[in-house]
Amino acid sequence: MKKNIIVTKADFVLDEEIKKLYVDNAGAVVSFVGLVREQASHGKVIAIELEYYPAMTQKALEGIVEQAEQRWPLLGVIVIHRVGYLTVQEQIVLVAVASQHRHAAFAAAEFIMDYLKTQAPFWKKEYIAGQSEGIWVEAKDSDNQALAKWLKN
Amino acid sequence: MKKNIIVTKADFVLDEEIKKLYVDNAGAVVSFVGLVREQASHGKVIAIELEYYPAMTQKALEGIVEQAEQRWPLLGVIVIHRVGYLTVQEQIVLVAVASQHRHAAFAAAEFIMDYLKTQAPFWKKEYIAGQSEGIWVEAKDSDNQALAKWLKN
Amino acid sequence: MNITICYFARFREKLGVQQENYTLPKNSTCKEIKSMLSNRGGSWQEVFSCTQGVLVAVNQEMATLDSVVTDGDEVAFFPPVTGG
Amino acid sequence: MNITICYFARFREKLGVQQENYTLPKNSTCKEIKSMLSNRGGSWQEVFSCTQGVLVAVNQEMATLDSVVTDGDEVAFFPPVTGG
Repeated sequence: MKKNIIVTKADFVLDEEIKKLYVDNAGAVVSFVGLVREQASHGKVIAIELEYYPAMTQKALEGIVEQAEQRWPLLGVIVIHRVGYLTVQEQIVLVAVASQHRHAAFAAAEFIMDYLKTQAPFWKKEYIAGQSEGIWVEAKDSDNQALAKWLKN
Repeated sequence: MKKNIIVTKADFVLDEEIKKLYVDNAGAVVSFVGLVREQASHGKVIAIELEYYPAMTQKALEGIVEQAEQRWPLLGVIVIHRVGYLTVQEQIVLVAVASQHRHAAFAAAEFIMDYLKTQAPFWKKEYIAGQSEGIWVEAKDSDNQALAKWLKN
Repeated sequence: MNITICYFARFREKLGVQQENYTLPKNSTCKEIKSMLSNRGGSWQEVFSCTQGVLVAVNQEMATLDSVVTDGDEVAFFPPVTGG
Repeated sequence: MNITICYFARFREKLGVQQENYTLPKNSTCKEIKSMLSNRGGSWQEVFSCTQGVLVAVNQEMATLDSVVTDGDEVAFFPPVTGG
């Protein structure tokens, strides 16, 4: 299986990444791109800063992708997660999955995102318009609920 | 909502399309790309030919996207479906959905694909290595089952 | 009354016709049209005598065999779709 | 025995420490380490007296408070993750 798992400050170009997954038998490529959203509950977001745990983050992402491979017949997976300072509308994360058929590709991409959101050591700080100090983002219950649905199956 | 629904012979560039969905509040962009697969049950595919019903296909796709909009809070949808003669690994279809949060984007993209596969008037003929005549692809039961899961909710 | 009938994909190829004008009694259903086409025999019978796998659209909207057709309608017959 | 303790994100900022070497009795659990850190008082107590929202990893693998630590281990404490 083609696999590419990267934690980096650099931006990515979707086409370049996705095309690595255009292998002979791939019929379906599902990709997820997470963006810096402007709107937060406490104001207008100017930028975010992403902290991570270098020694652990890569391992955690690899472990998540391995779990996805065990569940679905995948032909390729790309995970690129950016760290550092990112402004509104910048790309934060790419998860792309290739499979013969679409169901596996959709399910695996969503599975990887749900695990990443709750298991991979990244922490996000938001810089809000008019506030000098950044605010650490709180973990969301909805992310734990999203994870729980995979534990049932 | 940003909406772009096209039936065309021309290829598409994923980045150019997806970036149209990078609106202020979009936090999640899910895209599906369908590719011409080499492997078929009856031999090695060289190319496919896609026939459609011009007056109806566009309307059908618009109707499918409207149904998705009614189910989920979407910020943008792009559907590009190619027709005509396409060779192995060429892009056939793009469905891209932007939303504030990932669940709606994943669900709506899969919903649109499941409906497109069973409701939009396209027909695929496969040209197999060593065979002079093309073979019309048979509809798959699994596609009807995929549709059925949305009718329950 | 007069309608237009269109054929697509495998049906179009097998019948050798893409589109035709057709005259038929008022208030005919798609089922009745299908049955009249089947009565032409040969490849028409092969295609239209099947009870499954014949889809129909009226004026570019998916319809059922019970749908009633009115003057000037465009009726299309085609096999299950296989795009995407 | 000696271990390394790392702190991330809100914890790192609040404690003003990213990493430290720490000496402790053999067979200590993460729970015992957490409790010892809380006993430092001040911001340490604020962070580590919480019964929820303190995650722990041992040697870069997610662990639980019951996990036993051995000599040379790297133990990390951090709040729930918020990437993606």
